Amino acid sequence: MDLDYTATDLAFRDTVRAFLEANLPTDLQQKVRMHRRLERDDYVRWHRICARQGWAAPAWPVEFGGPGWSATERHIWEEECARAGTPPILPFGVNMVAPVIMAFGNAAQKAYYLPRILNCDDWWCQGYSEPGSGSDLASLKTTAERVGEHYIVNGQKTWTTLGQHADMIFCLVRTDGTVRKQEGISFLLIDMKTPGITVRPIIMLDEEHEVNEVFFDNVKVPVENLIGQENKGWTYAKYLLGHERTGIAAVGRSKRELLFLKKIATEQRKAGRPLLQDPVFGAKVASLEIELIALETTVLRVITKADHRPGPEASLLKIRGSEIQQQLTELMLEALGPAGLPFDTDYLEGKREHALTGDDAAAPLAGYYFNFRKTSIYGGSNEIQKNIITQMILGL
Amino acid sequence: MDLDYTATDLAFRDTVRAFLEANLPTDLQQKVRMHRRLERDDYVRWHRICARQGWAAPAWPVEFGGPGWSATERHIWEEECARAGTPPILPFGVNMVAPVIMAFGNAAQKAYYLPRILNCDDWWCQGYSEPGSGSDLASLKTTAERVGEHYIVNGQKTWTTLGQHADMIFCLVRTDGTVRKQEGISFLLIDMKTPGITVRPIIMLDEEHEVNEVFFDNVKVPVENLIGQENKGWTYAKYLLGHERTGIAAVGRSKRELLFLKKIATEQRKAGRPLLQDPVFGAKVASLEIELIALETTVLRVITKADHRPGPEASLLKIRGSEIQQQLTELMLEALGPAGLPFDTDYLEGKREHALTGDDAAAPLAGYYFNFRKTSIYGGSNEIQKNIITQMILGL
Amino acid sequence: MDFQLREEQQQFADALRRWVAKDYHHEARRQIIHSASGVSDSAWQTLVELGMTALPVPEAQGGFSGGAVDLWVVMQELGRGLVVEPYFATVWGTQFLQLAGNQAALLEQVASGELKLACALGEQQSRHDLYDIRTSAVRDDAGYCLNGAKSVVIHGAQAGALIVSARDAGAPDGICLFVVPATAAGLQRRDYRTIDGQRAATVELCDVRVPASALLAQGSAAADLLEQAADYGVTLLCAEAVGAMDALFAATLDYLKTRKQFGTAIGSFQALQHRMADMYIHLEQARSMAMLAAARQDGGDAAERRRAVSAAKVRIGQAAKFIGQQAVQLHGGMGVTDELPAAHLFKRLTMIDLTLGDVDHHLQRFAAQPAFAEHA
Amino acid sequence: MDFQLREEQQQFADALRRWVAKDYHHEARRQIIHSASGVSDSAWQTLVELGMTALPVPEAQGGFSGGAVDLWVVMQELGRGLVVEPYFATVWGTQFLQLAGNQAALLEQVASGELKLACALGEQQSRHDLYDIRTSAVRDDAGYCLNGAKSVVIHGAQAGALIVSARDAGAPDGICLFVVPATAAGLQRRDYRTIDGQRAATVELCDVRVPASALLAQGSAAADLLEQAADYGVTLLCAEAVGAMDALFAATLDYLKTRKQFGTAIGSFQALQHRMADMYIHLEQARSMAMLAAARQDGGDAAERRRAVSAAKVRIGQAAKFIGQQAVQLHGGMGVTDELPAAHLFKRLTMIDLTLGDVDHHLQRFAAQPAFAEHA
Repeated sequence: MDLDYTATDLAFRDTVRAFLEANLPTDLQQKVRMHRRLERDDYVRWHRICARQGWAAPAWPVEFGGPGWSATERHIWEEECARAGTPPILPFGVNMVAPVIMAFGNAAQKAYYLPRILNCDDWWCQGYSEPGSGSDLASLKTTAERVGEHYIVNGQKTWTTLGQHADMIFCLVRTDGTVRKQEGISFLLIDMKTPGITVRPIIMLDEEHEVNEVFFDNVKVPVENLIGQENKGWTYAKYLLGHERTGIAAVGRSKRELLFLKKIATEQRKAGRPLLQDPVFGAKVASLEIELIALETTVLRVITKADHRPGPEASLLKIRGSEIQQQLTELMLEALGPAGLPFDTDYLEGKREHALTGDDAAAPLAGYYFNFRKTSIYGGSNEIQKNIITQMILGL
Repeated sequence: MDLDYTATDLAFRDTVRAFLEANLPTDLQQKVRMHRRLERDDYVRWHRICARQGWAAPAWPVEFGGPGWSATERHIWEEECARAGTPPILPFGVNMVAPVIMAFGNAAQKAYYLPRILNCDDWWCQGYSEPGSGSDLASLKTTAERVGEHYIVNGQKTWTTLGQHADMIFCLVRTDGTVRKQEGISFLLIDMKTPGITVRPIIMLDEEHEVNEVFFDNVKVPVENLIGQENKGWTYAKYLLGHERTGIAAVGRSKRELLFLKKIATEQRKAGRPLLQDPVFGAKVASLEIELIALETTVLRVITKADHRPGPEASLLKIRGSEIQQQLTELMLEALGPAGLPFDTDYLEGKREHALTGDDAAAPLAGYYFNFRKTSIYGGSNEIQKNIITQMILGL
Repeated sequence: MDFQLREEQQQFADALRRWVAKDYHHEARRQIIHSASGVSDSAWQTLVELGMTALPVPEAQGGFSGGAVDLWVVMQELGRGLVVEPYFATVWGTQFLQLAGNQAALLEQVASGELKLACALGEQQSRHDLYDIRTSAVRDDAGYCLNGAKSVVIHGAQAGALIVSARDAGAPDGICLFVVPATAAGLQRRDYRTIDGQRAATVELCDVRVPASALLAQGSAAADLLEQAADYGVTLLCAEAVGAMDALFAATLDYLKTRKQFGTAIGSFQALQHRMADMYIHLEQARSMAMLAAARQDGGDAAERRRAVSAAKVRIGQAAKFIGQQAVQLHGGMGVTDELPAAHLFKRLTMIDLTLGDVDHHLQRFAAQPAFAEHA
Repeated sequence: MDFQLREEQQQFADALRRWVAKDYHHEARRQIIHSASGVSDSAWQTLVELGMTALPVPEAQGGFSGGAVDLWVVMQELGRGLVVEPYFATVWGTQFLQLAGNQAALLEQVASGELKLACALGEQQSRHDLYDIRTSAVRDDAGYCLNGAKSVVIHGAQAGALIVSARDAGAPDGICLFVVPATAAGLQRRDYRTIDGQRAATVELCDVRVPASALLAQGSAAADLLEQAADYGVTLLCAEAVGAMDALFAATLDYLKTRKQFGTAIGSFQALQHRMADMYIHLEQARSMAMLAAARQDGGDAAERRRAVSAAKVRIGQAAKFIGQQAVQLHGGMGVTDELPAAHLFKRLTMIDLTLGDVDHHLQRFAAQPAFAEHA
């Protein structure tokens, strides 16, 4: 048992740090660190900076343009990006549709889509969930009927993250309604500019426009946009779920946010001293920090296993990772006290340089708390994750 | 809304207090307050003191020897007994078998048993649970076969509290194995001296002999010991469950134990001052005290309802009441720190006047903590109580 | 002992509930909170007509002399309906005026609905400590001169007069309380939305001159008044929170019964059922504690009042967090959108915890009361 | 980075596990804890033969120079098997001797199994504060004279020599650490059972005279030594706790799969399944933290060690409480009897939290480290 990074790992970390220091634009970094809202261009700019370096898709095989990093190196990269405060590289292209295309797409699909994903030429979004299918994804109802060289798609997707910016959507659609629900599903790529597609915003409880409903009204999709075989889409979707998901723990970001929480709690005062030194508040922060250290160690245990295959441990990481993120936002808001009430959307959206109350750090935090309630719901709710642990690990 | 006791209530409380002050033997009070183990005689002594006053069965109708108190007066009585630190009046006779005899027994049974219960001439115990039937009580297997003027009882009961002292046991037995499980059960009174009965101790995790297994091997029980009709026993058992159970919240005892916890936490020191003044420990005690105040208020809401009928709210009182009791023991042990480790059974059983370590107050507390894990298990586990809330209150 | 409402209390409650259902439903409320003023004059007029502004005012000033329990009933309904009008701020301010005495003229205006009040107590640095005051009051021949800034003054910009706390520059240990007209020269307000759909303001006082008659109390009397009025304010918030929790609980229960997943109502899953049972227990315990706090307002025992009020704020804060977070979780994706009342109830409940002392603040205050140290 | 055990570490573990299964099962253990001595000479002999007493001792003194991770492996198995022999006390005492230096003779006796040690640090008033010492040491020509009383000395009566902390009467701020033979005149021990089946003793020192060579350290060196050795002891306890939690988790899972109620295995009830999933998460998080603490023992960075050790004790204490309480609850009535290993594992886990600093103590220590105050 040796729980230190090797010298090679440390050298790699230095390289990454140097890259980030030289290349992460200060305005983006400030937006991320200060919890302001990111725009389309912010994401694209950072993605392309990474792409120029060959680092936009750390998990991709070298043949498709990946950097050929080990699991530990990928972990270090994620950690360092989070530590610096980079915008995220959105997963929909790089980590979600791309692995499916690599594994099940044909040569033409690989040649066309993968380089475009790598360079963020297309903005992808995900068309899985539907209004009636939350945790029960396979019950989806959007249909694709084959008519000549096209599928005619009808139905509705929902919770489509940042779909308002998207060029492409990958969808699970029902191509056979006569068989068991998992067996009639296909995996389809759809150009968002196709006639018949309507995107309608869903406003979140912090009034951010982050997700959408996407309606399909007789949308014509060329058959060459089918991935793999018709009616095998559920297999492809499940393949993705078995993919590397240790990043879901979001340890790096939580470490940065912990330091931010401490900053807030150092500035706020209670009984004449920094709130962080209040025994009760301090104990809560300390307990959370310890949980985070434990989670980081658990992540490292998972990724350094010699025979590492992503497995149901990801459910543990998802549950605790999301809870830690939520508790961080909760303690930030608690630290603020009444200063958490003002809601300054103009500042958050960049229409005003400073918050109306003069407290830029405080302004986004209530919204951040409310918004982050989603983390225990999306990506398979924490209840679903417990079902997975129950079945796959405990054998109950 | 008026949340104060009336003048009449207060006068009643004074009467009760005066009675307790004059009649509660100091040695019993000390045993109770100091968490030492009670013996058979301790229970009987106190029961008879109350019986002499006519107060041994507060909930009984006047015709059977009850004092004719209102729900509020009964509550005050329980409160004051708990506050003073009386031994409990065991429920098995007074509150469990007696109401069933009153409601479903024949004249002879009432005339014979009820006065004996009131005066504690018989020590009763309960024969419901069996090794295979925990929360699923109706699945019981002990049989009673009618042969002439007797039932021949065979089988095993378990978790029989203080059965080692008992003169009588009331049992649910299976008299018809061919029908739905709830429909073949009868309610039988059995003399513990009948040949064929064996009582075997179950030692609890604090090494106290508190419960027993009771084995029945061809035990002959006269048919006049059947309560009500054959095969209607489940109805009688359920009748009891619908009976007054607000006492289950144990608010009075918990209030006394809270004061004891504060005593311990005042004596123990941390960083040079009483542990109770430590902000973190103090916050835990304060939070628990608040929960207890809220529970007390909830109990009063339930018992003062004009149309008060005991209902599924009892499940709330059971859950929070048991949790509060457990948390009190948990904080007592936490307050002690390492002083919680020594285990001095001789002192607990009264074989030694003082604890080996010199700390009489500390000696029983680890055992008390361990023992009280039972409160969320017995009397319908807290999980079963949540099922009841789910079904009866929430309609899910 | 009696936990039932009197008949006329039940009548207020019913009238308010009918009004909310008809005129203050989710869509109507959305329009109000996104309007320029953030409040509704017609809603206020209705509250006046229903007698709600007269309720807390003594009969001598044209009111109904309603006690804390009466106001508790009203606030519970406003909480249930998520009403964002400046009612809490006004009633709370009324309590300051009543406790101070000699404020008949203003009280009459409150009763008639002409005057709204707000309490400008907190400052940038004070967090939950209402005694952490830097605003200064300097006495001169004409009265007092006030300087300082008050932050997150609930409905500060909607009020016609403000209760202002200040530190007496001549006696730095001494607190003064003033009632200051919103139109006073040198008083500036910056109005903004709060995330729960209410309004608050930053109030700046720059050489604001008030006559000696504006002084409500000073020294230890002011400190006592401030504490007692704050306790009253907490009680109102607790009642509002119970109403909001009631509504959120009911909405979630309804969702569990109707939302289907895996071919069955999600309310049939035991893990969710038990969560809902836990929410029920929180709700009932919070309700008990809120009732007790209200009942302890009108009696004379300050020690009992302090304990009950802080206990209530703690217990309600705990319940509101659990019920709020779990209600959102059980609603799934819909719970995190702006579309359902559930999310708005959750937001309001969260902000109530941050107002007038959070769980930790009141836990500490509870533990600091002399009764807490009593032991066997 | 590598979390795997080395092959020989796995071999220790396997050997211990086989021994426990064969000779230290539930019934055998019951007899030992209810015996007059409360320990088993033959069990100790087996530990000696397996090399366990030699493991922590440097090679120069006939040992195997085992590091914290090696001992972690051993303690985990002893925790799984609920072994009540004075092994922890001896290994912990060994660490004091090693850190002090110049204790070759005693270390040799430890390695060979002849000498058992115990650490007499806590006192009646000290609770978790190891620096709260009233036992006094007075220097004289022959050495030192010790007076005082030590309480809850784990396996104090089974030890041949005791590590004793005292306050230097000549320099009241200064701590001294001594190694004192159990046979020293004036040293009296009162042996008793602890509720988790171990033994502990009250140790009274009445004019106990020791030579100057018995002094292990004094002043700030003694304070540092005490802290470092205590951290080592905590790490051992954490390993033991992880072993015990592993066993308790497995027993509970097994019970859920076999116990039937309402015609089905109780493990099919979702509320219980999710509880078990929560226990699994606690267990894995605790395991991670315990590993990290062990790994931070042998390195040189004291600040990192302090943080990791206190974090581990906190996380393990939290996990042990949750897993222990829930395991008992899920076992139903059987869980509260003396008959199943589950109850004994729960008791041991509870007592580990009370030993060498509980959750709150270590949470506070963690928060007092300079790194905690660093922020963005």
